[in-house]
Amino acid sequence: MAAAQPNRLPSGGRIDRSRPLAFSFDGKACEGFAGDTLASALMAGGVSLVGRSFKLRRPRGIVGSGAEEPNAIMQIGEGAAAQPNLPATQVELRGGLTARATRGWPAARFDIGAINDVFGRVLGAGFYYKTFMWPRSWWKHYEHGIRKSAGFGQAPDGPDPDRYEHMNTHCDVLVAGGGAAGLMAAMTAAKSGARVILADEQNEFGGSLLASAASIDGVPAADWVAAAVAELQGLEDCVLLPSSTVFGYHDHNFLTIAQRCAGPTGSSDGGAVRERLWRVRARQVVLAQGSLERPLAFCNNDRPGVMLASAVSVYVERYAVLPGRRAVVFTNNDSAYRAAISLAGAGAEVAAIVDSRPGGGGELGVRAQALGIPVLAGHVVSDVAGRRRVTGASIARWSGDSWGAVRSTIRMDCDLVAVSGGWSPAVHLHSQAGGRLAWDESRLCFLPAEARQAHVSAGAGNGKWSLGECLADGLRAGAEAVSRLGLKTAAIRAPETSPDAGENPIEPLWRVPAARDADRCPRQFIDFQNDTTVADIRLAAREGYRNVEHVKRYTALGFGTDQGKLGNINGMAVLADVLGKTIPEVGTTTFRPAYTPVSFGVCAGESVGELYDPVRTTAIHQWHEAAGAPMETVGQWRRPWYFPRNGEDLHAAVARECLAVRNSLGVMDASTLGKIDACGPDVVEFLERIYTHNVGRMKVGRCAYGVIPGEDGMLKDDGVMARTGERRFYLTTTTGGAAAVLDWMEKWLQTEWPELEVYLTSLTDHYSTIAAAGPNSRRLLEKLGCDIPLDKERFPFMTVKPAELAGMRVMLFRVSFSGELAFEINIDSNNAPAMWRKIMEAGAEFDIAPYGTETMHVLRAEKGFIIAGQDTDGSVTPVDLGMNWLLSKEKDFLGKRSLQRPDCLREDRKQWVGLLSQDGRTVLPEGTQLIGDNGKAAKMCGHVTSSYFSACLGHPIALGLVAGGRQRKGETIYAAQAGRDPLPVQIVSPVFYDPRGKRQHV
Amino acid sequence: MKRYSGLALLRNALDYNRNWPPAWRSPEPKKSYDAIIVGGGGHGLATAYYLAREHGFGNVAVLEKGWIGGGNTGRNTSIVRSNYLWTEASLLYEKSLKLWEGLSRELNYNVMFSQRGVYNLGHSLQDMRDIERRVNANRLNGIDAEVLGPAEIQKAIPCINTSPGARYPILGASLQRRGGVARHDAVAWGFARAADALGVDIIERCEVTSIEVRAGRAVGVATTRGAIAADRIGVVVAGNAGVLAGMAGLRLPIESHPLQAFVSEPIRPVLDTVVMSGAVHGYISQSDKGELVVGAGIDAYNGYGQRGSFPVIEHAMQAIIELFPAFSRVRMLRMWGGIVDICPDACPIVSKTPVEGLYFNCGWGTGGFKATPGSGWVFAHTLANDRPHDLNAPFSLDRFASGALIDEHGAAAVAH
Amino acid sequence: MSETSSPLPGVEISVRSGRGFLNLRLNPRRGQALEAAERILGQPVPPAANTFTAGEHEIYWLGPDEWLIATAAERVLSLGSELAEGLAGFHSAVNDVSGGHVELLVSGVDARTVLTKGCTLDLHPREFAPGQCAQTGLGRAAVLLAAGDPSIYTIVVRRSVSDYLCSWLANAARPHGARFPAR
Amino acid sequence: MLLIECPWCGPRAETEFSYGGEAGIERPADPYALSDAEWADYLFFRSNPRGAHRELWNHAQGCRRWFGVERDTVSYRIEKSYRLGSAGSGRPAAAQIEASEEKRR
Repeated sequence: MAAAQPNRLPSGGRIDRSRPLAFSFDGKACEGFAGDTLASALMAGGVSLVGRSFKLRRPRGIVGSGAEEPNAIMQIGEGAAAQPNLPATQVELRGGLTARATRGWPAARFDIGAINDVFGRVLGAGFYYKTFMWPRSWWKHYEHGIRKSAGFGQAPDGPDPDRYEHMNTHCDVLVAGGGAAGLMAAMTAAKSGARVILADEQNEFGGSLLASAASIDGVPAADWVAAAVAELQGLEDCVLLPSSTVFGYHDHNFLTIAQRCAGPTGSSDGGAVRERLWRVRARQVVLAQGSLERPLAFCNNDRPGVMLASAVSVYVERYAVLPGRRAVVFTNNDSAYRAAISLAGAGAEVAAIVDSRPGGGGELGVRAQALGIPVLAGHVVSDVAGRRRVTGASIARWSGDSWGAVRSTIRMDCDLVAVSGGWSPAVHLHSQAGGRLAWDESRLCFLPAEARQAHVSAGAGNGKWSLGECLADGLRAGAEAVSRLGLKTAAIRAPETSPDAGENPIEPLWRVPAARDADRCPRQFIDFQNDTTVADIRLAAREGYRNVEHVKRYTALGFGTDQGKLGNINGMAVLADVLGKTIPEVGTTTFRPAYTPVSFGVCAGESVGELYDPVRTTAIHQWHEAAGAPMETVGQWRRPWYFPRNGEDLHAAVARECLAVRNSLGVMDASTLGKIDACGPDVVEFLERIYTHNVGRMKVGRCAYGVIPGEDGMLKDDGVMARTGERRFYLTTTTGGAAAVLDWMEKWLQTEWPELEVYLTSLTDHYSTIAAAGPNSRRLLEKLGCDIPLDKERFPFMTVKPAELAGMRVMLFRVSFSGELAFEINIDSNNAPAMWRKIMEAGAEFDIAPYGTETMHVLRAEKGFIIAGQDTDGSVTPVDLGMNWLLSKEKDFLGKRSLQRPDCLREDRKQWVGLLSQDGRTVLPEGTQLIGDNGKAAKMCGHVTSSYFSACLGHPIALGLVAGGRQRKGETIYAAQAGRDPLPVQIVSPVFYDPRGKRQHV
Repeated sequence: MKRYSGLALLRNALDYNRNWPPAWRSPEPKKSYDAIIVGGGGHGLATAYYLAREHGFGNVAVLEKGWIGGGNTGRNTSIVRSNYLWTEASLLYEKSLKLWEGLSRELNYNVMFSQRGVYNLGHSLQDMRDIERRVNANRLNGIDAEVLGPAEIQKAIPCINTSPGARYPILGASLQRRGGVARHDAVAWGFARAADALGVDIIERCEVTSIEVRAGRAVGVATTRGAIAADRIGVVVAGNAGVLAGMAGLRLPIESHPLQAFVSEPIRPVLDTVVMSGAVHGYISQSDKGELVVGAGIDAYNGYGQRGSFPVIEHAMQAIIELFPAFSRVRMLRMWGGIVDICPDACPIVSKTPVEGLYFNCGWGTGGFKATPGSGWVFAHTLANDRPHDLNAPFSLDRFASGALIDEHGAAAVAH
Repeated sequence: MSETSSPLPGVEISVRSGRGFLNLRLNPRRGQALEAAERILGQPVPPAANTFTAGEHEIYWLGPDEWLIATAAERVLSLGSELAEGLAGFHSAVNDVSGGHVELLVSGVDARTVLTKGCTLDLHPREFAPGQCAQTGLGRAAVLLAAGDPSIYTIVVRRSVSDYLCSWLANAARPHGARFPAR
Repeated sequence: MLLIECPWCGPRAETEFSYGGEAGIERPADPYALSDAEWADYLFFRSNPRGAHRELWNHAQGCRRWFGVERDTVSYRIEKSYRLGSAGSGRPAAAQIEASEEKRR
């Protein structure tokens, strides 16, 4: 064990020593314990170099212990279940886990890119804006090289094997953060009867209490946490979410939480959920996310072995790992003294606490000195030695001047420098919610100020640093949330803690002076991951990028995966110094979600793959599938495209289906058409305003074709309508337009014409529609048995009647979208499969052919009927389509006024025409552009909207929109073809077949 | 202007980068200018640059209420293409694309315009008809365009899912090879630096509070930094056009909506081009740093909040996973919103107004970033000559009354 | 939330067959239309938003002038004509929509959890108590959701998206050991 | 995700609704009396304010009713939502519907 984990302390920590876990790092076998993070296990194993910085490729070690970690960015797992870019500090160790460093080639330890560090000065902030411009065409070559070094981890190599889900929930109080303050707030709210959700990003509740030596109510802090959690678990309506990061605070108190349910690489069986997205609507929110420690900006402050002081404490106390044998602690505030005490307690040597404050620390300083730790007050660490690991620190007297040069007078050997530059409350969610931030000059941090939504901050996130204050503040926040809910706050007392150590106040130290000035000294890092240095910020300001947003964008400060959790405040403070402004004058930036990165998968939830979008199917769909019909996607619908027999391809099948309809009998499932029942005393008046034709003239039992323009005059939808009663109509719409048309009508009815009494009811799903078309369709119906006469005198074209067909009640329409004798059978969808089967049986003697959307399109094209959305595109009026005859002159209708605008009256508008390729055999591709002549620079005058080979005509036909087309019938224009000569095309009438419409009247 | 070059970088590095001059000055506003451009985004800065450069205007100011490039210029997904459907739109965007192609050298500022190609995917037969139509129109307008089938798409983009069993299978795509992405901030900074070098005053933290109109003519503006007189005033303020128009008593046919986007953590290069899908509402590219940059659909409601609703982001994630199943485990780093000003026909207004000497350039919707240089170029022409260039003549304010809309919406062309 | 594949399923999902549906539109504030309908239906037509009454039929509030009557399939024809006749004097609409709807039952201790995965309503029993119903979204489908006895929910969904919804439910219920009858 | 109060169904998530744009755009009584510019103003021009906005929403997945909402377009805060034709909508249609209700009762 000692060999595998040389830095593991013999006792202590919250790890389970009885459960050793084997894992690998960069291919090397390693070992840790249950309860470890990958970071603590690596540290226990003596791994100090875990990655390379992004630009300069400097060797880097672990800096932090949580979400702020900028360096230890890992690739976890392999193949499709790989997970890129996890900070080792946030990976719970699992047996068999494989981890790889993500920067450095061939390895993090030996990286040939480290050459960048040598040329670093050339690669200052914004260098790429200033070069790579010659020769002009070479940027792509430069970029190719730049891209080679892009990114950290690798995307998985296949579809995600894991499951994700959403959970929509509501609560009275959401508490974000389960440390001392969060637990108290949750306890207060839950005991007062509120529905509470408590979420914490760590796998255990307690936050910093898990690494604390303090006692609460007379028991160790961790025991108090366990008792509190147990009590909360016992309360009704209190949901505890560990491993759950509240990453987004959106409008209207909607928050999003990402919960890790399985290990980092997911579950082995596909059934369990890897991550869950909680979508929470909270009436009140308590933000208790704690605070983030800041590093200090001294030379070479990025060397492996330079760590946050609080992280040092966490590794020692929580994970029983010793991050170094001989440490220098460097601070400008009291909190780092705890790290020194922890280290000393764990048997490490603390060479010195270097405290920039002339007065040094408070009571903790006394305690440290009692342990024999020397305190160098009024000193700073100005530089560290060592490349792959810190080997020593140079210490200088601090005069209070950040920008002058200092000479270091002391050099100490050490392998660890624990730093603390003070604390920044995690105000991210407060800011995301629109809350204001206010700079606190005594605490040297931004504190949450006025909230814009229903939230209150508590604990360290509210600038309360000591345990006693945190507990009390949590209680206060919980009570405040409860009282805002109008509930009575349960009587809860703040727990007793050992009295807080008296602290000396923090003093500013934003840049540590060095032996040379800030531009010439060794690098002082502000943003570790992006290699942003103090000199970079100075350079940006020098070049005029003075707004904090410009500086951030020019230097990439805060754009790393840690999103500036370590560096942003330090960067702003340095900028303020450079500009001679105060930090609040420089301002802060608005935080946006996510607080920490969240997977695409968890945001997507269940709605991926087959559940990505609902598939709508008709009642007869199973029959179509069994018949082997390929499907066409039309909006959400799946419709049979064609019904191949004996290995036919699309063209053969469609030709056969078309001929069947023209010569005998075809049947098609038209159930996807929209259907609306419209009834009421004002229904005629209402429909007169919606449709263009004279609705009132329709007699009961009659059908009419109608078009619906938008108020801009452009065609919106079309369909057949039937007058089924004096005050009742049955309206049909296109498949894609069903919902939109109903919405359109309801909107006018409800918002503009509420005085009209009309009820609209969607019948789209209730009725299935089966179109039987062809000369034998009447005989089919007769054979099926119909209780009404079907002859043309008593059931003429464009009429509707209720009937009983094959023993089933139907609404029978004598309409035709093919130009043949045809009937559309509207039937309760429950009976539709049975009716379809009977039709197929009865139709066998006529060699009935089921047909799909493609044949339907060809048949209607032969007849010159439009398909809205294919032959129209939102810029086509009914006039353009040659539907003048449909436009009533006697009434107003929606869109009519727009048709009188000058552009709509132009003679050369694109008009709908038929087109014939002059060679008699080319089927023009749909979307072909038409040009006036066959010259090279010819202007476009239209395009082909529909084009097919017509089996019954024996040649191709096409429909299209051509400028002034209706007056140009007989003219030859040209179809432009890519890479080939334009093809001559003749403009003809759009009706190719049975132009006088005799066949549908038989 | 001190020229940028590799040599300059070396020379300055030797001197610890202590002698780089400011990229642009921060002058005090003068009492009067020949022309004022309201709005220091990419479009405004480009307008000022081309006014000075192409039309010899020496006395021009750009007034920016915050910091330059802080609006949509810095909040987009930086896609550049010109393959629009209608001739009017495609020619305008093509002018812009041509300017993009020489922009880094023109400005002596590397805007990192990367012509890695733009794919517009088709998922239904109707999508494919629309793609054919658009590609054919583009070709006739001299714009590079081609139609690819699923196999070619799969070959060019190995990680895309062209399985026919997908919920919205990929049936094909149009490809504009000359399209690509650029570095968004650099465009604003590059134009600012080049305009500044030609004498343009770039005045930040200077908010226009009213437009002074005398006898039907705009004569100046009041600002938070004092009154400024001007011969002509060009307004280019995405997300604020209506407010500025109101100052001059004008109304605009524009509605402002949130448009959201997000980036992932940087991952190793995996996507070498731009992929857009109007049908599933998602578009994606990978930056030179390795971030996947994803654009979402437009939020339905009017909003100036620079943020939208989370379900729109969820939908975009679902769309991206539908297209690239392997990206499910990639993590979103941050999300943000811009404000898009949408015209009824999804085309911009670059136009004179009923007020003499007052010009508006607005309503770019989702097309603004790619249009930056072209928009500035035609707007400068319009200001300088008091009449539009042929390229922007169709984009007048009058078209809404005449009905001569250029309907990129209705035409089902992908709007982004 | 039980996520183990225990032998006892946390949720059961079934399709109720033999159901018929009528859509009723009338203005409850106009004359005696509501009373006339109630006489024919033999039970109250719920005036309060998002509630339903249960008797021979279930009558769900859909909107201020719209209700869905769920009843035995064989009752639809006669009930529909009785209503149409009885309401002839009023502005009203009665439509047989039996073919347009599918009724599902979701029950079990985890039923609420499963629905919560795809429904933004607050389904806490205090907020969505027995007797309440709501039209809302479930997954990406629009549904009518009604709370029956504790941990029994009725879902009415449009027929064309019912296959999708069943797939959605089966997927959501999978971690809870759902039993799902073959459709 | 906004929380929108349907005047009939109570507060519901934004995803249940569809947006209908600015409220109170009245269709001109006589479109033919308008110039093309006036007609265009009705068709296309909206107030698009930065701040308080009266707008229409439809409870699409719920009761299918259109209703009015007063919402701030910067803070997105909703001040109120109201039934059309009830007090506060300020639309003549409100008076009409009440009157026609009375007449027919």
